[in-house]
Amino acid sequence: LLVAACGSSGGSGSSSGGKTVYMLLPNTTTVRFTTQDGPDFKAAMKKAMPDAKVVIQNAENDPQKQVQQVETAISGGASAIVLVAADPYIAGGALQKASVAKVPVLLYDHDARGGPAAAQVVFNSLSVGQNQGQDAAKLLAGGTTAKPKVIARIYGNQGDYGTTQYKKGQDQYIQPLVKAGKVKVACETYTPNWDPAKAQSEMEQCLTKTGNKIDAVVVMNDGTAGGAIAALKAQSLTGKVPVIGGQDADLQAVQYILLGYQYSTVYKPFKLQASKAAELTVQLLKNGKIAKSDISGYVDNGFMKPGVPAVFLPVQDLHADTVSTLVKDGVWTWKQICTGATAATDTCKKEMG
Amino acid sequence: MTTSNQSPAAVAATSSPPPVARVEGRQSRRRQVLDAIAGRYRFVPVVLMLAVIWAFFTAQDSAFMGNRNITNLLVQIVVTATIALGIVFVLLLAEIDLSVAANSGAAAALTAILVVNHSWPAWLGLLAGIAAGAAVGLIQGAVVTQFGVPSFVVTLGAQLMLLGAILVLLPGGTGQVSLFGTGIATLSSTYLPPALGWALTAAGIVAFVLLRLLALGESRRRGIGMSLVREVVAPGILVGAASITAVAVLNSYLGVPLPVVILFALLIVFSYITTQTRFGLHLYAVGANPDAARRAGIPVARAKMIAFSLAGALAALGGILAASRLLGVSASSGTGTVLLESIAAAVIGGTSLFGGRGSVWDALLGALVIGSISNGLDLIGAETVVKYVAEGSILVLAATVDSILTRGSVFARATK
Amino acid sequence: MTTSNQSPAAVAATSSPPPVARVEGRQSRRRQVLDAIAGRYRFVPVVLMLAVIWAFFTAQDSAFMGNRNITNLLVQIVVTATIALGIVFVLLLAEIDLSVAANSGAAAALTAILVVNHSWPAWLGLLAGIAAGAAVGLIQGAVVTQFGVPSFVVTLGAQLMLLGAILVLLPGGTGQVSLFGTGIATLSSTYLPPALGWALTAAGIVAFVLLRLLALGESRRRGIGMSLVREVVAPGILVGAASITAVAVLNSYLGVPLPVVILFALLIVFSYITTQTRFGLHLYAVGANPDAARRAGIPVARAKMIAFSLAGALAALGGILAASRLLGVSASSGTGTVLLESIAAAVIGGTSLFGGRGSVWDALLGALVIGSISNGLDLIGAETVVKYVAEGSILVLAATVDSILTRGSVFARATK
Amino acid sequence: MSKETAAVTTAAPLLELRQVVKLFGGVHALEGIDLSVRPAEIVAVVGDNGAGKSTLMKIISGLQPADGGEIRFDGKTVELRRPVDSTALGIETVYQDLALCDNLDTVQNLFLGREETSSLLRGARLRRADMEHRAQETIRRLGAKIPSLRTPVGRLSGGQRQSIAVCRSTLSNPRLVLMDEPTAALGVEQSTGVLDLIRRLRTEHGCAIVLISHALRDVLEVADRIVVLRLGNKVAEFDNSDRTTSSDQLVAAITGISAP
Amino acid sequence: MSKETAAVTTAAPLLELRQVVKLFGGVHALEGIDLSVRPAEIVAVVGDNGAGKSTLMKIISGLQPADGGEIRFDGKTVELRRPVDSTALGIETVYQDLALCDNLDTVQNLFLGREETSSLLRGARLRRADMEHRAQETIRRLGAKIPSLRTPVGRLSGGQRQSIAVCRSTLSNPRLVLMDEPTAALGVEQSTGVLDLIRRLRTEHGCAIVLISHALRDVLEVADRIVVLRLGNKVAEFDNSDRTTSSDQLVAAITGISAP
Ligand SMILES: Nc1ncnc2c1ncn2[C@@H]1O[C@H](COP(=O)(O)OP(=O)(O)OP(=O)(O)O)[C@@H](O)[C@H]1O
Ligand SMILES: Nc1ncnc2c1ncn2[C@@H]1O[C@H](COP(=O)(O)OP(=O)(O)OP(=O)(O)O)[C@@H](O)[C@H]1O
Ligand SMILES: [Mg+2]
Ligand SMILES: [Mg+2]
Repeated sequence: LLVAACGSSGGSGSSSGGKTVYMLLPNTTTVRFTTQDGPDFKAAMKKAMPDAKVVIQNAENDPQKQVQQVETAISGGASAIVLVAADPYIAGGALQKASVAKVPVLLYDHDARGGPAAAQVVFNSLSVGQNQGQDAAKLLAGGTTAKPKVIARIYGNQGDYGTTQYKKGQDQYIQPLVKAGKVKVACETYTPNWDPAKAQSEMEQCLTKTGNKIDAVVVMNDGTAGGAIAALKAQSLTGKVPVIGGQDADLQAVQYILLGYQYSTVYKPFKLQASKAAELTVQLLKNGKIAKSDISGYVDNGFMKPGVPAVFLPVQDLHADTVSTLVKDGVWTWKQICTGATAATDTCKKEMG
Repeated sequence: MTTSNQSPAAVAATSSPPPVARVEGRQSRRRQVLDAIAGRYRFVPVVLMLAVIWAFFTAQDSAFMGNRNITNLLVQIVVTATIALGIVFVLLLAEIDLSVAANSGAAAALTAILVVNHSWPAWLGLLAGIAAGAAVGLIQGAVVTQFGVPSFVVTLGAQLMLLGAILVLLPGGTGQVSLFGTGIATLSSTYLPPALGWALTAAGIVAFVLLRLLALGESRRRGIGMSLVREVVAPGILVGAASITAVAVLNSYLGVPLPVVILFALLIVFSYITTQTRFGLHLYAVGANPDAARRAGIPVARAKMIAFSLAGALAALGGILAASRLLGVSASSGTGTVLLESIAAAVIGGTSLFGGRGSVWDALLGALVIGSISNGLDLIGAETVVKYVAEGSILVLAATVDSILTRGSVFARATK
Repeated sequence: MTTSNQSPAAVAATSSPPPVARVEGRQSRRRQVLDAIAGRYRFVPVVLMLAVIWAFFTAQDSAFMGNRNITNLLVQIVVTATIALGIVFVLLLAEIDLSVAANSGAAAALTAILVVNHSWPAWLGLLAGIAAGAAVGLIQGAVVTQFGVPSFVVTLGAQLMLLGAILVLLPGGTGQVSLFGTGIATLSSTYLPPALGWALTAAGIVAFVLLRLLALGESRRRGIGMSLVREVVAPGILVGAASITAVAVLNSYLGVPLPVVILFALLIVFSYITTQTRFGLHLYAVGANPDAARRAGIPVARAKMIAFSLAGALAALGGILAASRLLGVSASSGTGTVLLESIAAAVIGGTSLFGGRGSVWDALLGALVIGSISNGLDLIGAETVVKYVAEGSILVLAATVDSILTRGSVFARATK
Repeated sequence: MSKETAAVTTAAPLLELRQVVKLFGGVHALEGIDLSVRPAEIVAVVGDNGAGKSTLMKIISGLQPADGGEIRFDGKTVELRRPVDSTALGIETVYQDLALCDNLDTVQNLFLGREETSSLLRGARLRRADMEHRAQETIRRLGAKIPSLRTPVGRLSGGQRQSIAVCRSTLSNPRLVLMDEPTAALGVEQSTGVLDLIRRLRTEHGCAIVLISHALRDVLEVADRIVVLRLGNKVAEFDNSDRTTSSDQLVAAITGISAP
Repeated sequence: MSKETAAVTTAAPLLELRQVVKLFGGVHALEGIDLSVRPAEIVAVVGDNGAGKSTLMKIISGLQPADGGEIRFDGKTVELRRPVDSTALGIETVYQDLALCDNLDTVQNLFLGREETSSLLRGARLRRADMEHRAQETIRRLGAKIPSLRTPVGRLSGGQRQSIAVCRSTLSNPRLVLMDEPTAALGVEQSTGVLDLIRRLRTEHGCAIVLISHALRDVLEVADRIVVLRLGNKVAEFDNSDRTTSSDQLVAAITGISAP
């Protein structure tokens, strides 16, 4: 019944007059894609081009499934594809498929290596890492060679494109400090599948090993940050040992930031990204290409020269004093944020009256 | 009580009274049909299910039955079907292989590195990958048979180790290998010219009919009556019609894709081996009763090791085909849903998890069911939740139908 | 040939000549020891393996054996052990449950939403979650028993549907629920006061010894000779020493963590049920030979449904404990390695995949093995590859030891 | 109760089968069988291989429900769809393929499904010692040779397993015992033990017995009535209460070669 | 070859067991058994339940290797560790628990492990028609009642299955056939068929037979020599070439009650 309802809403793209745009999401575990980007993009398209139909697919973390979805999009009569690569490293097949079928692809957020794309709307992954690194450098500035700051680094899934980029960005700021002897890395570990529960036990082990002598934790996203904070909580270290370097502005992370447990999260204004993507999609549908003026740079994807024409959007590094941005942008409401223990924070008291 | 206490003389044999005869006639016909469906004609309900799925999606979106989408569908299922084919072998022997997905990823990584970083010719890299997959399967088979360790555990452990191997294999800095422009990539972008497609089809049909005729002749010479229509004509028409339709559809788009040709070649070869040769028969014997097989002098351990090697080799081939489609390998190769889907395909197709029952064609049919659902749901733009629920329930439904059909037949599980 | 062709008179019974007697003596002692290890003392090799693992990691980093890390370890394994406990029940019945992880995620999501968004009291939310998990298990058990569908398929399908359910359950906008500061969170942050810990331990040991004495008394009254030392004194000392040591270690850090108390309470209750009651005996009978059990009037279907419900309820409890530890639920709850780890724990602990052999304590032992490896590798900061390979090989190794030990015993698989 | 019925030998039938039919695909295993067993009566069912004897027994024991016909027990029509249905009526069965749980020991197998337990208040514990004691008694009386009551039965010899299956059927004071070739794997002494047991069951407990056997000598010795099946049909029935039926008569009826 | 050996009845032993020992945990199943079988000789092994008969047979068939002692075949010491080892020597076995593949049909079970195939060049195909033809012949000669050769044997009755197992053992022109209670589940006619078969195997093919059975009448009728086991020991051996051994003698030796 559900299927029928979904399928009949727009009819087949190839036969009806309106154009169909497929948005292909990578997984269901990175909450923002299903809860924010998908609906936001759909809404933005509705505004920009009411007769266009948007179909959203999710590859459930399987690149193989994503190629299949590209193929299906093509036979379903897609006029454009907005692709969030399930695995940026092996998105080539999907891109080639679309290019052979002459369906323009707009890359969304994730890079996609190994094939042609019309454009990319992106928050630079490297700059996410750089932001996280900067935060860390700022907090760790007090370290000296005599009394270096001791940190734990919890990476993402080993072998992921993102993990590699974030690490590169973070290292640009952290490595010099390490070299100078001002910062000591006590533990570093990859977290299989970004599993928060794994991050938690990794953190517990690090605390055990060092006897709680940790000055800061540097992570790569909000999920693993949550795991680390749960481990710190058990040692009553929350608030004393800052967790630096989340990203995605997950609801729980925002709450932790207000509670003072998490230092920062890199916020990528999803709404902005979605509306920019919608804007470019409309250009693609109408003109088949994107205006030069919109392009602000290129992303090297190992295939296109000089790279995928890109619209770089600024990421924002959010701290306790700037989380209101999220409310302004409509990501979360204060009502959503100020639940449970968070309700008792000063910010919440002020906002909720 | 009617016939009791009579003299020691025999009572005349009872001729069954009318009401009983009626019951018999009705019941026995129904039972015979059920028996046939549980046995030789096990594919019928799966094909029916497939027909329902296709009809449903075609009604939703006519593009589903387009030449192009059919071509897509066939190409999409090749990887699952190839890996499921290997799974059928291990399931036939009442074993399981949970390492196939990781094995496919590792083999693809190996092939990619040999071809891209070490400049091996594509065919050699392909062979090396398949050989590596077979070797991994063989080792697992050896542990299973020599120490009697449950294959569930061995292959689960091997899966973890192979995931580690993928990380080791992939070049340190980048964690990926691109296959764009290599010979491996052409594997999945090649389509047969229409004429060649037709020629292969014709050859296949003729060979099929000849084989059937041969068997019929032998039986009749030995005085064993067999029906020409049931043994030769009907199957010949069925197989002929199905393959001619399929090739016509494919040819009207881009031609028969090379991966599809590979899959069918494998299916035909393994179908011959499992149904016509001694080794094939032994697989069924070992799967049903390894003890009896061993007493009959069948090398049980060898059969199992061969099955695991085949599963490994086919997983490797599947992985390489997947990489060829994705134009690269990375740490996510060998993860994802391919493991569960290929096992599910074999089971939905009709292969029993308890050994001794199944056919290599089950891999194809099951992969078609799963692939069609996934393809169709994508096409109509169903939500993720709908997909999860649809795939989960079709799986359970298919297995329920199977077990209701085979219930009470020798193919049923010992008991419920 | 020496005694052949004699007269039809009987030849005197041969008294076994000396050399044979020697062979017998040696062989039969070895065999008896092996038999004991395969049966009653199956836990011995697992405990030895655990000792080796602990020795290894302690040599690497002395913090491994610290009070704090032991506490960590015990808390870390609670989730796996709880879920594995449910798995033991389904494995005992020769079934499998692949839906436990997804079920745990769904139950945790339900509890979190009831407690956080609907302001239910924590205990009610907890009960609701467990009840939901049990209901899901019951439904699966019903499909398995009523239609005879292999549990592998049913639970695989259920897993997919439950993953869908998690997506539906989690509130649309946020996709996650924070449990920070709720009653659920306190579940995992509570430690018993030392005195209470000691009191419970003492009660447990006394109950254990009394039960054993009771059984001994009954037997002796019936004229069945049983050894006081072997049946009461030795086990009593063993159990007493182990639990006193453990509590002493935990108390010297923060006390006995509440989740650990819950786990042991469950283990003790289920241990009693499986070994002392009729229902428990029936589980073993059904697992070994469902047909014989059915003929003996045992409600096979009911036993299976109860086992699946237990697995579901325990999975739910495990999931809620995990969420309590992690302080939240999200779409990644119920994915990850928990499924494979809990099945692996049961198997490593010594529960057979083929039914009829195992003990609830296997869940604890197996989870300890897996947890110790993971804990130790994290502690020494091993790389991902090392973790994969170590976990994979320990799994295979443990199962190999098991099958070598049980080979030739009635507990072995029919054949290899 | 059993004492009473033991006295009444000419009473109404305990078990009555009317026109019972069983089909397996194309095979008509039973084509309309009538059979009646009176209380404390020993009825033997004989016939060639594949005649349908085991099928008949499985229908009465509820293992394979009939496809047609009627079954009456104690004069009432009964539905026997599962083994518990017949156990509830006091029907016990020794199956041709035994069906023991190899991982359980002799005591556990003997009492399987009817274990003795302490009251719920006292922990619902299995009364192992009591059961072991009773098991020893029963086995001793049958003269079976079981090395140890605590060995899993998977380790016992074919005959030892069969002895256990036979013992099992007598434990619950049954009203009717079905035995499918209970002595096939037994030694001389043990076979005699089973025949004695059958007589004792009848005389001491007033239990009726349906005995399936190929050992015609044994059959002629113990059976009050002998029913002959051939290819799913009842072809003859002999009153053997005076033990005068001859082996040749029986063989002729079984094989159908010489007319009776 | 078989024709030749058939003539030489006083030849050297075909099979010799010396001090064969088998232990199962604490149970001493066999405590040093000597046995010899000459070509074309029918040797019966009898004994109580649990005496060790099946164990002895499984040692000779290679299913459960001995723990001590020596086995000689054709005068040469042999290692029998797996069933193929004994099959390779021309030893065929009918096991007490039959061991058939329920999913395969009669023909497939009969020829299992020794299927006839066409040459590799011609596709290595199973010669189904030939095998079916031979199967029909063999079954007809034994007088077994199998409804259809194409039904999976899982559907056959106990006796039908036993007939198949017996047929199977004769197909490959064996030199020695071991039969563990081959008539336990058989009807009168089929039992006679098997006894005839045993005699024919000996006279027509010069095949030696080791027969385990509790049916002492049958044993006395066909066996040339009778070996008695008791609790894992050989307690007596009777020369029965003139068929004069009495049933009472045998029972006494088996039970060990009255001194011989
Ligand atoms: N696998 C085993 N493990 C332990 N003990 C065994 C095993 N197999 C047989 N035994 C024991 O060895 C002894 C001899 O068994 P065997 O099967 O040889 O007896 P048998 O003479 O064939 O008896 P039957 O006439 O009942 O078939 C028995 O006491 C039995 O319990
Ligand atoms: N499950 C089944 N499926 C199909 N046919 C069956 C099944 N069970 C029994 N039969 C057939 O029914 C007929 C009667 O079988 P049954 O087992 O009742 O014979 P029986 O008289 O007990 O023979 P035996 O003396 O050999 O034990 C046989 O021809 C057999 O092949
Ligand atoms: Mg029978
Ligand atoms: Mg025996």
